Amino acid sequence: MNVGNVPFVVAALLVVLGLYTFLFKRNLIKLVIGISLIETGVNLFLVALGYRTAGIAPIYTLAPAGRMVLPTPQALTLTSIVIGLATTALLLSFAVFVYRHYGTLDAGKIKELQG
Amino acid sequence: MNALTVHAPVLLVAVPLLGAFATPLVGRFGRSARNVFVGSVILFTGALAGLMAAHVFGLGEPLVYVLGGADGFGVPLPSGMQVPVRILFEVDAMSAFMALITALVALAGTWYSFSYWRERSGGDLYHSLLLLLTAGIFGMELTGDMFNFFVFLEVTSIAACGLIGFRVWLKHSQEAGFKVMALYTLSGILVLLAVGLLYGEHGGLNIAYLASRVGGSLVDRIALGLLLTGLAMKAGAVPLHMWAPDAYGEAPAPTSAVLVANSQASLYGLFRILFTLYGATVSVGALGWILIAFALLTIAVGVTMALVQRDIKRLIAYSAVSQIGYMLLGVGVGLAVSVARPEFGRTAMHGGIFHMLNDAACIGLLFLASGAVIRASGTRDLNKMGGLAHRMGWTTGFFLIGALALAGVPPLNGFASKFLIYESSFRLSPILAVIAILASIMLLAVFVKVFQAAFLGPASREVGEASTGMLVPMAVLAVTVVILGLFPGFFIDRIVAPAASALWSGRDLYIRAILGG
Amino acid sequence: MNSGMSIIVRTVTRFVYGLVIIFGFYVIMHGHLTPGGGFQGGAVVASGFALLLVAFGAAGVKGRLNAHWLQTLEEVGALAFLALGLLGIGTAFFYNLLANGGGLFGAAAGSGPNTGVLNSGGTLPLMNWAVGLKVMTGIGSVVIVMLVAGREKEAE
Amino acid sequence: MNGISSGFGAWNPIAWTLLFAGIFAVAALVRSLGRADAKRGSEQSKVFLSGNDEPSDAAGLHVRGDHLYWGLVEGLAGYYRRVQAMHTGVITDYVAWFVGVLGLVFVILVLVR
Repeated sequence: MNVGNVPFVVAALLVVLGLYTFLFKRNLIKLVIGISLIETGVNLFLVALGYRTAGIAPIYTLAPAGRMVLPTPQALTLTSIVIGLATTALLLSFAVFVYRHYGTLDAGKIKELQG
Repeated sequence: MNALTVHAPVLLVAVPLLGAFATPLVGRFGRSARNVFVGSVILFTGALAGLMAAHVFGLGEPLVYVLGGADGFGVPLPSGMQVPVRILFEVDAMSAFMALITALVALAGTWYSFSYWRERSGGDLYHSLLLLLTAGIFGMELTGDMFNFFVFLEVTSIAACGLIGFRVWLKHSQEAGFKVMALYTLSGILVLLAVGLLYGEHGGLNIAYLASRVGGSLVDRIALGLLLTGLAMKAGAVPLHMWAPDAYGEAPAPTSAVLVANSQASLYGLFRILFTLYGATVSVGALGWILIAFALLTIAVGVTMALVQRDIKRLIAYSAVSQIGYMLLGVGVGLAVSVARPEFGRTAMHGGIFHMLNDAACIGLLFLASGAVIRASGTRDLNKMGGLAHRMGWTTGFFLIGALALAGVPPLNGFASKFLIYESSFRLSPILAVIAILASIMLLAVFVKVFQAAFLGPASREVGEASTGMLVPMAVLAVTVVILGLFPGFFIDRIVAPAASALWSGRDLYIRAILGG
Repeated sequence: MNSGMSIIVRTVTRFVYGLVIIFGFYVIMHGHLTPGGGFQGGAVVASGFALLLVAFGAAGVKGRLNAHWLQTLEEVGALAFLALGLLGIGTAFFYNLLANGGGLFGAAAGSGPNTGVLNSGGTLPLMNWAVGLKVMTGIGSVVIVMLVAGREKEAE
Repeated sequence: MNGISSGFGAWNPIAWTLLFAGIFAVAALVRSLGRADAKRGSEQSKVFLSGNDEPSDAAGLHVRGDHLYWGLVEGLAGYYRRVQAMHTGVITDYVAWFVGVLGLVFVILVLVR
């Protein structure tokens, strides 16, 4: 296997791991961790997408000679990290309030809204 | 063409955003100052949407707005090719049509909120989030860039869940907030993954540029699958709809109306991707039938689940879900036959797209009326209501108009769009029309149940009519419903047909507006 | 239990938090030249706030960090960002009006690898400051609200 | 102008409304031809409940939401059992549906060119 593909494999692993967590864990905090894992996997995928072998960081300030990696995926990743921060914060605060109201974090017991 | 029209696409996002951030500051000067400020921001936004729509419908080709650009969209490469790297807003007739819907619903919802939000504190942040949600929805509809679409998608997700869970003292709103946010986030991440795949395959993020490069390779199709499922989830198609009753049911009533516009924006994104981004590069027959399958499930499950609900807002939420099915059915039939292009495909598109406008007006009206009902009776349980019609004549009338229109009773607007959907889907396969008509009849039964349980019966307790501030937005939507119903031909010719053409046959125009040639 | 952490942590925090905040400002300031920018710098500054909160507890920083004022500043930052975008509306939203104009941040930056000119970039450094202000106050107030709100409930 | 045509059928709400207004007028005419000697305020204007007196407990007369369509829901009990079981309220189940649909869509898109 080409060593350049390792980041993509790791990204796929992270996504699968996150989905597994999301599907089979019942604790709300663990679900949030699962979402974060998927997010990290996608971010890693984006960064790896822009990498060029032996490329340098795409900054012109005092740049050495050489090929630069693509800046766009890095910008996308940063944006996605910022969004991820907001969604994670919101999810965790919901988890806090759910815990206060229901006295549990078990997703299997937080099902008053059904049918 | 004045300066306001030229800058309308970006101002439609920037003005509500500005309003959203300034609202807490203005709120320091008191409640009425805030209401005046928010009201004028949303009125100005609505006027901008109208201006832009009038311009775009007259233009006949997409309007392109380049953020920060004085000199075209792109960076010319040594090879002479222009790569569109700038951030673009591309507004064709479909986007303008959606912007009109959003403006209508946001206007009604925001004005209704002024009277509805009676809690002493929190009103500033509530209106701030409502404006943020509006800005995000406009962004989704106007952007010409896949990544920006994702960003605006997440903006709407965060704002929407902030609103759903805003009343932290209510137990169920927190449960709904967590569930909806988790599912929204998941669908958002998968959309981002698809955007990443498309970027890796084609090296661009611009929709027009991607559309010119997409060739139906395996990566393209995997990205399509992710986008299709992710956006179908945010639109609330069965079996990915489970968040929808929680969200619409637990959010404050005016927010539920705006949330429907949010779902429709996701639906718009789905249609944009299917028709403009992919077009005929993938098997449109298979995609069309996927949409039709979603549509039939959504119509059937939505309406049958609505029948057994006890909570008035959950009931309306399930009927909102079932209406998403009609839009999917109309556009799905159009997509399935879009290569052969028989005439009924275009009719189906007209029906599906016209139904978006009708549904936004009717469901918006129903949610606003349900807010008044809940205020008056102090409960959301249909079993504990009754006799509201004695004292709430106006609310009863508006609810009746909304319910009859949504159930497709002539001569109101729901019938006009459903008529087009029935007739055209019958041409593709009679079974589709049969299911759609049966579900429509059942929907009427659902609203008979609500009407009987909540409004009829002896007046059991002293209730008052809803305040004028709540009745006026309802009246605006009710008048819209009646006018759309009485003059469907006018609206189909003027706004629905251009919007449908933009999807049905406007792919080349959309690409050419950016890439030239 | 609002008194914060041990004396070692508190003493080290007194030395370090200023440096953390200054580093954050540096990252914001050089956002148009080096990696970083408004969000990253703002997050660094906010981590300085978080450090203070963790070391001294909510009661220890009362009066120094006020969530109310932080939220006001956050909105000011967001409005400043949008105002900078509207500045270029004569041409297009986000049009860089100040770049290469010779005035504030108006120096021309060389093409290709160069040493970087701090006084270049037009509206970009200003936008970095606006975003930086928003992020540092935004994350700061989130941290404060989460900490203080949690403690209040425990005390009940 | 205000009518729409699907190329198969046509619909004109104004004509429909006029038609209904006409039917309503005819109904009103027929009604006005009815008996003029009905007495208001007498027994004749009372509610007829199979000859029984009108109960004084008016609130008890109201048919509540759940009682409507009881028969229909009972008849579809098998369907409702399955569909309501689908809406468990557990978030992980919802995600499972999502992943399942995603897989199905992938299969269709990869198999059908």
